[in-house]
Amino acid sequence: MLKLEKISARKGKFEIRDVSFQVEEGEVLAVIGPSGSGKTTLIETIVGVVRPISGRIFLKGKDVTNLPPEKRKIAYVPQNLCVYPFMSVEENIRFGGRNISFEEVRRIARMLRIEHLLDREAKSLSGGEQQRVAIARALAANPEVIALDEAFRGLDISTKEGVLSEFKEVQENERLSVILVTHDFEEAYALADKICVMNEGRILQLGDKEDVFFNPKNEFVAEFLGYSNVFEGYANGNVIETDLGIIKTFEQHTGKVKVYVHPRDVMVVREGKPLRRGIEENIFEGVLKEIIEKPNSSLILFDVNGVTIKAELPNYVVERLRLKEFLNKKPVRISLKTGRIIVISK
Amino acid sequence: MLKLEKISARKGKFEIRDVSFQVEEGEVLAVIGPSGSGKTTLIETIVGVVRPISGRIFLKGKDVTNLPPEKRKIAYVPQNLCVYPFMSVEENIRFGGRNISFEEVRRIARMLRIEHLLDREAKSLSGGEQQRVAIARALAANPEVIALDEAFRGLDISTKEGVLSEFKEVQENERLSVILVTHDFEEAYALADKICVMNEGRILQLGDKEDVFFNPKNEFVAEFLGYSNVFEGYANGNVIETDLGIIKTFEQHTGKVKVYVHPRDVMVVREGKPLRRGIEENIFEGVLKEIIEKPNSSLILFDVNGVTIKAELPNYVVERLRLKEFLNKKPVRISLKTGRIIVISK
Amino acid sequence: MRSQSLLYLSLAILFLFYVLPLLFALFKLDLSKIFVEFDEVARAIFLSVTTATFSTFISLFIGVPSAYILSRREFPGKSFVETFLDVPVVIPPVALGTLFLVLFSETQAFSGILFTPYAIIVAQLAVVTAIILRLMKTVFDQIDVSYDYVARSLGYTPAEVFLKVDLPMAKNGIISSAILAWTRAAGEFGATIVLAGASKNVETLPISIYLKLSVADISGALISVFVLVGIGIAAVT
Amino acid sequence: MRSQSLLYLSLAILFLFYVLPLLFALFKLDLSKIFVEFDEVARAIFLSVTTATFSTFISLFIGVPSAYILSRREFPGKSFVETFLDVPVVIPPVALGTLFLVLFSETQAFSGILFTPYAIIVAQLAVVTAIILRLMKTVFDQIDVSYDYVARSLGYTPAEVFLKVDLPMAKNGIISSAILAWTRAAGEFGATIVLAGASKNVETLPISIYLKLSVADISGALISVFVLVGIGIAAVT
Repeated sequence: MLKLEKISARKGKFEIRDVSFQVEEGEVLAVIGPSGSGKTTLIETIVGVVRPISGRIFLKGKDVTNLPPEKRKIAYVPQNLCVYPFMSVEENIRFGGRNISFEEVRRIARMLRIEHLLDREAKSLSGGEQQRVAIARALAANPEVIALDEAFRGLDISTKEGVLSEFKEVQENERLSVILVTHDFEEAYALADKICVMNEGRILQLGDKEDVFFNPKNEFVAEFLGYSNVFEGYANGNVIETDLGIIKTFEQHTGKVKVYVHPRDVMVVREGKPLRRGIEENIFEGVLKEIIEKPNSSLILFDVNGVTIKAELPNYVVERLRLKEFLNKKPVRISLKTGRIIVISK
Repeated sequence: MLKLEKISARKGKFEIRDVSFQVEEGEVLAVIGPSGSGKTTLIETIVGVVRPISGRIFLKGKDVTNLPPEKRKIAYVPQNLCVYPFMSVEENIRFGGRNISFEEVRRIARMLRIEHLLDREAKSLSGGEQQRVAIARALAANPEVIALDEAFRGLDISTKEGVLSEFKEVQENERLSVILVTHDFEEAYALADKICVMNEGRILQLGDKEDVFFNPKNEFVAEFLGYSNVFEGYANGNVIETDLGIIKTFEQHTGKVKVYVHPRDVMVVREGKPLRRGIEENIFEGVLKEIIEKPNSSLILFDVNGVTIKAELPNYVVERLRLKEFLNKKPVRISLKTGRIIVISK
Repeated sequence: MRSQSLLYLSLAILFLFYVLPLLFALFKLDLSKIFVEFDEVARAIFLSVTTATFSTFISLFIGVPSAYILSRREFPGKSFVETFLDVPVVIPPVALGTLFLVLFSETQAFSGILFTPYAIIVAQLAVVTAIILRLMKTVFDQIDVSYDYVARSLGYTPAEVFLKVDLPMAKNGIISSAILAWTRAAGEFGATIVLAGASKNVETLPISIYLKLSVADISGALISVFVLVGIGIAAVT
Repeated sequence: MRSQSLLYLSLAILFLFYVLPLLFALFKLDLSKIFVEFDEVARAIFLSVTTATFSTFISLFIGVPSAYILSRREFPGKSFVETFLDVPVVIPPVALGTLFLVLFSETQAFSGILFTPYAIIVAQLAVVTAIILRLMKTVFDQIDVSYDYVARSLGYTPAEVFLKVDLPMAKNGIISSAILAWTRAAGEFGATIVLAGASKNVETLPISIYLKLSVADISGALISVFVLVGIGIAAVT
């Protein structure tokens, strides 16, 4: 569908270098990365308003590298949405599809749940309504690809999940090909099939979303995705010596390595309960130092041999294990999920 | 410490009405609510730059309602931080504490981990660094109360948790009295002792954070805090008839009610496993319609008797129960945590 | 508190500085003169209004598309043009008028229009086009270029984007720039006196003030002054 | 593509409109005249520079605190003052000058300064103070009032906030407003000719252009024109 071949481009101080990937029909590719990583430059290059310095862009096998944006059929939804304030909602949608019938306008509006807004002036809309109108306008153009730049930014947490699941439904029903740029990796995970992690203009990892999230390939990706327990160590076969102690892994490694463990992969071992298979390794004894509460889960900080380990546990586990009673008292046994330990050679 | 008595105020189109609460020494009160609920007007009234129309403000028992801001000793950290760009970081901190010693500047900078930035020009700082400088400047004034307006907005998810836990540590060590305004209820939960939910200028609920989060008292608070399963019904004793079926509760109710269940309080019952005590009630059979994945937990949508129920389950539970294999196939039994069901009379 | 009153004192001085002469002149205004000199005043108003309207429309016609190009497109020499964008705005009208005078007086094709009402329009154009360009550049700069990008991505050509997106978005900016330009054109004096001279047949409102004052007819001048003050008040409200 | 070239055409017209007279006048500039009239030109430059510097400083002194008050404080009649803030900016200098002329000529205390170099400063002040006020109001409006609130909450009085927070924050705005005001003051013609007249002892650069042109000494006028163009270019770069 959409294919980038070694695209390099620059806009102001932002640049991208040698970016290659492919988005298949009906597929969502999310590009994530911190601000300043060149995500917007990438999407503007795909839309065609930034000319690449080198590389090629193909759409359905056709080279569109030198085509102007109006001939590409890639509909753009920018960060600030750019719903035209001097038009009504209906006129905005019609602006996307020039010769569109009224039935088609209604169908698209119904799909995005803005049918009741069709007569409203666009400038009177709320942020969430504008997001829907911007997407409806893009859909009305019946494009090959929709390019979204942080289009779901700034929503309340409680409305965000609704908007995301609705968009996912529309995307799946209409088999839209989507490229989505965001700094919010939860949003990326909810919407995407494939994920591409960028930093400083380069792709650091590209793959199926589960692969990227649960098997980060380098230090930056691991840290960006929240693998906040990091231990330096020396590996020999499936044994790694670290400050924390000996960590065992399923795969073999040698030499200096960094070990990453996500807080969700740190568990507390219940006293007196037989160990489940797979967690009899990598058990450490530590002191519970702090509990940072969140509504659904808590972040628990342990001190193991002078090293801090963070665990994220659902609140009902924290309650059931009565962890608050252990604060700074008798040691607790924690275990790392061996299959989820990430080892990166230095 | 800080006490508001029936404060009404107005700034532009935002207003607050009859707001009363108290912040004790060393305590954090978080005011949460959607945008436009008057949160900033409230904090500007407390700081003293907006004059209340009626009501009194007391600080340590002294009526400060008519005192100008510079005589109140309430240090303000506004939403855009307002670190002075023409000063260095050290000068910014010194601006807060006029006759502060260099040792004290260093101590505060060390506490907020910005000691290495003291000589930097403030305008060259990143957003997160500016947040620390703004808080350091407020601390340097040695105020009675610190007033924070969305001061942690816009941080990456991965850095936010670190900043919040560091601030909580400083707050506890220095026994700061803090009033914090935010639209992010996870941030409020992580930092606050007491929580106040506002909408359209009025307090809807005020109490200890666990009480507010797990026992919302009215429809707005429940919906704002993510209780997204809502069933209308008719209660008789501890039995409520709803579209979903019969829901049983521990308390007694009568007449028309709304039943709220948070997705985190919906569980999937494992086949062939004996039921744990307390969940033998409120079991329903339904079809699994959709799984919205997030990195740590997933949102699962079930169809029960034509009604949609959302459950939030940690990913390892989704994996262990092999829920993906149930999609649109044979029915699954789900249960509601009886003790966590919220019933609000209409 | 002391230094705060100093702040307010400055405002009071400022207020007196502008309001005192205005009020004093209002007292001196001899309304009976209007009837005596009605024809003359009406002619000056008519000449000012028509020339200002012409020059405003011409300058919009040239200035708006130019400002759009400067705001949106890259071309060789753009940074040079941008640096010197403000120069015509800050060159005093007398000097600007003299530059045109030299060109016109030495060119056969143009010399005929000097000291005629057409010269008034040239004088106003010289002053006003630079202002329109400057204001409209700011207006277009403030319209996020993403609005253009979206329209391009939806299949619209650059010219369609200018007509269907940027002109409607800039509508309020164009109107307020036009009002300001018109007011400046109607009050133009320095370039006009150089290019059109100070005589009866080119007597716009500002020129008529000068002519009346040169024969010490202060109350006659005040009538034109208050017409211009009225135009100014109408323009800002 | 057709209509895009139309856009560029407008830019080309504009460029020619301003550059052609300038280049033509450059050819006509007779540099040998500078030596003959050196004294005269130097005197005009000196008079323009000193009066413009005086009036700029005075107008900053009054305008900056006034703009701050208008931007930050509420007081009775504020909305009235704000509505009429732009009026002195859009009233043509000739008309503004005439208002002062009426006041001065009929007031014993002031009438002495008419047609003296002091009258030049008054004329420039009348034009420039309004500009400074307008520009500085915008500068202060763009400084988020939260910067003030923070300083107040940290124990600073309103006057301290003005001096320690807003003045430093507005520094760049003050400098560029002052440069613009100085350029306008140096090029002021309409109000000057009304209040100070057009004679040798009040011959600023713009007045000297007018005087030279009235005796048809075009190449003499061009020297002053290019001094003013030079000042303009220096001011914007």
